[in-house]
Amino acid sequence: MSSVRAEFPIFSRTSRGKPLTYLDSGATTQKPQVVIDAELGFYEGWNANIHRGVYEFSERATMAYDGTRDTVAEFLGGVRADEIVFVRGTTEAINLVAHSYLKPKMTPGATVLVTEMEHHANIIPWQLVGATLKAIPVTDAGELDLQAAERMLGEGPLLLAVTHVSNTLGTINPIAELAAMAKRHGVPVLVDGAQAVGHFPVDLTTLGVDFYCFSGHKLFGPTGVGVLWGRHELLEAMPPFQGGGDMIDRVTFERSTFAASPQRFEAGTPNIAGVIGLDAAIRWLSAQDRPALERLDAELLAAGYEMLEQVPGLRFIARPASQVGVLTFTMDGAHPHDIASILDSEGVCIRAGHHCTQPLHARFGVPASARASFGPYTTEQDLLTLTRGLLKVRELFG
Amino acid sequence: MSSVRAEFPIFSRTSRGKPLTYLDSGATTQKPQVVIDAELGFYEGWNANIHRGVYEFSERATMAYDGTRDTVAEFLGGVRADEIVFVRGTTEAINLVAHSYLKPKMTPGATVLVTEMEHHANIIPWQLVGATLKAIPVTDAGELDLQAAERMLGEGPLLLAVTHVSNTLGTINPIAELAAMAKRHGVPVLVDGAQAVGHFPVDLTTLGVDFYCFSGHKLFGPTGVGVLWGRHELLEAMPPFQGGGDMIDRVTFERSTFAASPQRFEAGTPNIAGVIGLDAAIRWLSAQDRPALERLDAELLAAGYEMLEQVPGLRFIARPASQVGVLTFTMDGAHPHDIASILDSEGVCIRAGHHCTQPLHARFGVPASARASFGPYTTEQDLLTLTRGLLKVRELFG
Amino acid sequence: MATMDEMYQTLIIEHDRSPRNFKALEAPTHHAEGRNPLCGDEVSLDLRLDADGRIAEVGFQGQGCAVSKASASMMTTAIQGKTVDEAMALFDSFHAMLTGKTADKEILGKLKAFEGLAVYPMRVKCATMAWHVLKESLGASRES
Amino acid sequence: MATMDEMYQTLIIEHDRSPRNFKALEAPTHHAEGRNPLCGDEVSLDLRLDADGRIAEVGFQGQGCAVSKASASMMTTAIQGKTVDEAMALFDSFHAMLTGKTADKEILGKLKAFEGLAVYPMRVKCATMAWHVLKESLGASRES
Ligand SMILES: Cc1ncc(COP(=O)(O)O)c(C=O)c1O
Ligand SMILES: Cc1ncc(COP(=O)(O)O)c(C=O)c1O
Repeated sequence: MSSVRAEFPIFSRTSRGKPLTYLDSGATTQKPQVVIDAELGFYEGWNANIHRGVYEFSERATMAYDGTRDTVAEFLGGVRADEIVFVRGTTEAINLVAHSYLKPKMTPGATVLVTEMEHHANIIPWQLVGATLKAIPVTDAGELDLQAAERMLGEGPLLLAVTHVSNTLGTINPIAELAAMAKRHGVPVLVDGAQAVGHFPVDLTTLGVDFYCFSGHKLFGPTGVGVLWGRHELLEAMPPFQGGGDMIDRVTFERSTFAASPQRFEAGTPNIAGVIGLDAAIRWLSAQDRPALERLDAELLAAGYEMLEQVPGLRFIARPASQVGVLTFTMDGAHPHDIASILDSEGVCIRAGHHCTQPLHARFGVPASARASFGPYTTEQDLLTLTRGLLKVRELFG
Repeated sequence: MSSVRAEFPIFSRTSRGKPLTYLDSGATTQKPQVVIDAELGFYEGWNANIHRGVYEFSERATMAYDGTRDTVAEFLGGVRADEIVFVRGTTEAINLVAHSYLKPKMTPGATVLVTEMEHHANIIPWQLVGATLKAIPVTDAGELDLQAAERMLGEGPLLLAVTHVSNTLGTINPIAELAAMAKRHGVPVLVDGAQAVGHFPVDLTTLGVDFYCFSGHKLFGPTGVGVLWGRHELLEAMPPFQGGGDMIDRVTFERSTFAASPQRFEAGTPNIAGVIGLDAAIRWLSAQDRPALERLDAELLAAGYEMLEQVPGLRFIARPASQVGVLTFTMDGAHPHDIASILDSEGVCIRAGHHCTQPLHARFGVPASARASFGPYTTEQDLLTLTRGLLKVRELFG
Repeated sequence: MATMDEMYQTLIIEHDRSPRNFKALEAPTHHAEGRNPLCGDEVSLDLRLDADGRIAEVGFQGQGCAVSKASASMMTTAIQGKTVDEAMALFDSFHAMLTGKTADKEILGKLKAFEGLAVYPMRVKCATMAWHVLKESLGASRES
Repeated sequence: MATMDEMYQTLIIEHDRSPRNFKALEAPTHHAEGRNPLCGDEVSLDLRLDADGRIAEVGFQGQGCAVSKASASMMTTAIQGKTVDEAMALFDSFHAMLTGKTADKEILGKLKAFEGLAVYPMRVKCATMAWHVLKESLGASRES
């Protein structure tokens, strides 16, 4: 039994009357008590709006909100706190960069280089601002074709937008290597860290990228909050994304001027409680033995592959050499939704569908797949229950 | 003592060691226990991502999230549930309309008609998409000049964007009348309801407007969640705002197609816990005796005016005939920030500054003001404490 | 009321394996297609109405989960020989049953087997998709 | 350490009412302006350095809260006759004191009166604004 599991109150609950077997951390992670308590404590004890109040609660809320920039900056390896922009999540972060960074540079036919394994959040925003997409191919093993990457970086894209970890395959992409390549070609790099930050430490002072983003809810934090990190010079040169309170300097009906970054990108009342919860989540994670969590993830992954290989008719979409704890598969004769429903009746929570990666599914020739994804609270028992459930699916559909 | 006050746990706390006198509900409202418990219950009991999971918690989260559209639709007088778009707050709602509704219609020199009392959130978004702003003047009493409005509506603006209630003066604008005028001139109407929905019922089936928006955190709900309501025909015709998961139909690198509204406007994982909290907040408010709350607000306002008139050197910015519980003033010789700091030392929370209405402050010739704003938990004792604090300010600065 | 398991064990898998009327019609009078973008289910439906306005022949094709396929298969047998109004009444009852509303279960016959799905709202879309396509195919033609 | 009340009661209000060196200089060698967009405070600062690089004369103007005005007023008397480096050292200590860091309070003299503000971080900006403007005026000139 994982030692952190006891800190997550949800595991005392049942699902469909069975003990909870939660294998959908790729969609959203569970929350440790300290995160829940942080939000609760704010609302019950010192709830106030930020930035313009001088009274005690507003002051405390402001310090907590802006202080979370320090927490995040340190978590990301020690970047500048004023490079941290709070957003709703990864999706909004990428939309912000598409709108405020890429769009002013757009010319007809300009391209953004993505990869075949991107989440829709790292595809659609570029299309919405008019970019043509080129995609680095994914090999049968579920890895990026780095030779193709090198060649395609040479074709003059405005940006390389790549995921750190595939949400469907678990692949850990060689970001430092890609960033070095991109640098040789003078191509700036945005990294979608949604699936990375919860699994291993990320150091942006050495990674060599220009933008990085992630979601709080996949990092044991609340929904509705996320982070965009951008290099100071880039953020400073970007026009606002949304307009409203707190991002202004002077406002007149003729013309308005704007605050410096990161404030310029945070229009209106933000998700204050969410940011406070994110702070608690990052502090919680940072206090863990992270190498031990990584080892646990790798061990469970190896065990999971072994167990699931025993299920007749089950096929893994791919099996990358370096990956986080995600098992994604199809089963002959059983649609992923049916698999998920039958597992559900056993209290097993997995995800079925395209996982917001339609192009990757097209690449592997399947319309949908079933995905079991791990968190630090995942146990071998969870994988045994999953396997037993899959054998039952097999029995029904076999 | 207001009967609802006991439902708000924060009032058992102190501020600077004094009993809490919270008079900043215009900035954000306090949260009743049921709202806090709703978020807590979700995180502790059935936290999951929505829309793509078939397992119990995801199903429950999805039903709760989408079910909140019904709650909101009913709260707004019985509009269609699929006209409810969840956003971060009023600010994002207006940015969404600016981007997806107004921008495709923009031509050089095209104008948006606003008013001199708008919050920056209802000014900057229109400027960011290139609109020229015209502003309906505000009279010395703090009311809209309706004759000017009629004339300016005739000048062919693309949109009338007007606040329902002024966050600085409390003025309740005659929206139905303005909407009827706008209709005669063929001008669509967006209403910023941020300060209205917490004070009185709003019926969008009779108001005659096209877009309406508000923030959860000013409605006894969580931060990071708000609502855009738009007429179905308008929403259906609008292109997406942000791109990502959950707003798509088919995605390829060449071309993507999008879901119907409201999903089309909700890219990425939303603030699920926030929406669940908003549901609880609206149910809480709807269960109150709303006419009684309105009467209480009016009585306290009258009492507040009377008390504050006794403070030498205090001047109200304006005194509109029809307003919600907000007292906004300056004091000879004492800057609003100093007023707020001295009140703070007495446990009194008010706001000092321009309240995100720089143009309105320019109109009244003051750079800043002090604002005490009420909620349903406000008591006469709060106003007595405020008055006592202001007399102390007077003593110091007199 | 059957659990999800029992539903699978009994009719769903049987209809998934051997769907009835799984074919395109040679001379359909009505046709429509539907898709559930979240799970990728697709249904294509052909109908032939006779001179009396009765559904003389029906065929479906598509891909998707067992629930959607079984539901489409059972729908084709259930509506055969019915008038358009009777088919729509059947859909109304079926839909009501699955969304937990009071439904005329008498007329549902074998379709009652899906009743247990009402407590799995995420799967209800799968069970009703073929019916929505049916409605669209008939509705569209009625207007033309 | 003085509470906010006591700070107001003693020096803040006195300097707000009768600010020292509240004037523009005739022949400033340095000038800068600053503004706090959140509260509308504005400060404009003139300096005249003598041949030795000492601050021979200083004047400020502006509008804002009593804290910012009092701080500007006290700053002008504190830096008079100091070298640029001495003035900057004073700012460093002042800033350290207000942000709760260990500060060389010895050299602060009367400026120590603001110490209590450290527990009111929202007002610290008001107290440091004039100093930031001072730094900007000197920094800018040093580079030219
Ligand atoms: C009238 C008005 N409009 C818009 C807003 C912006 O709301 P939010 O900051 O929640 O986006 C506010 C709140 O400050 C407001 O009072
Ligand atoms: C790799 C990846 N990118 C982006 C996202 C989008 O994150 P969010 O929905 O929190 O905005 C996700 C989550 O689904 C993801 O897994």
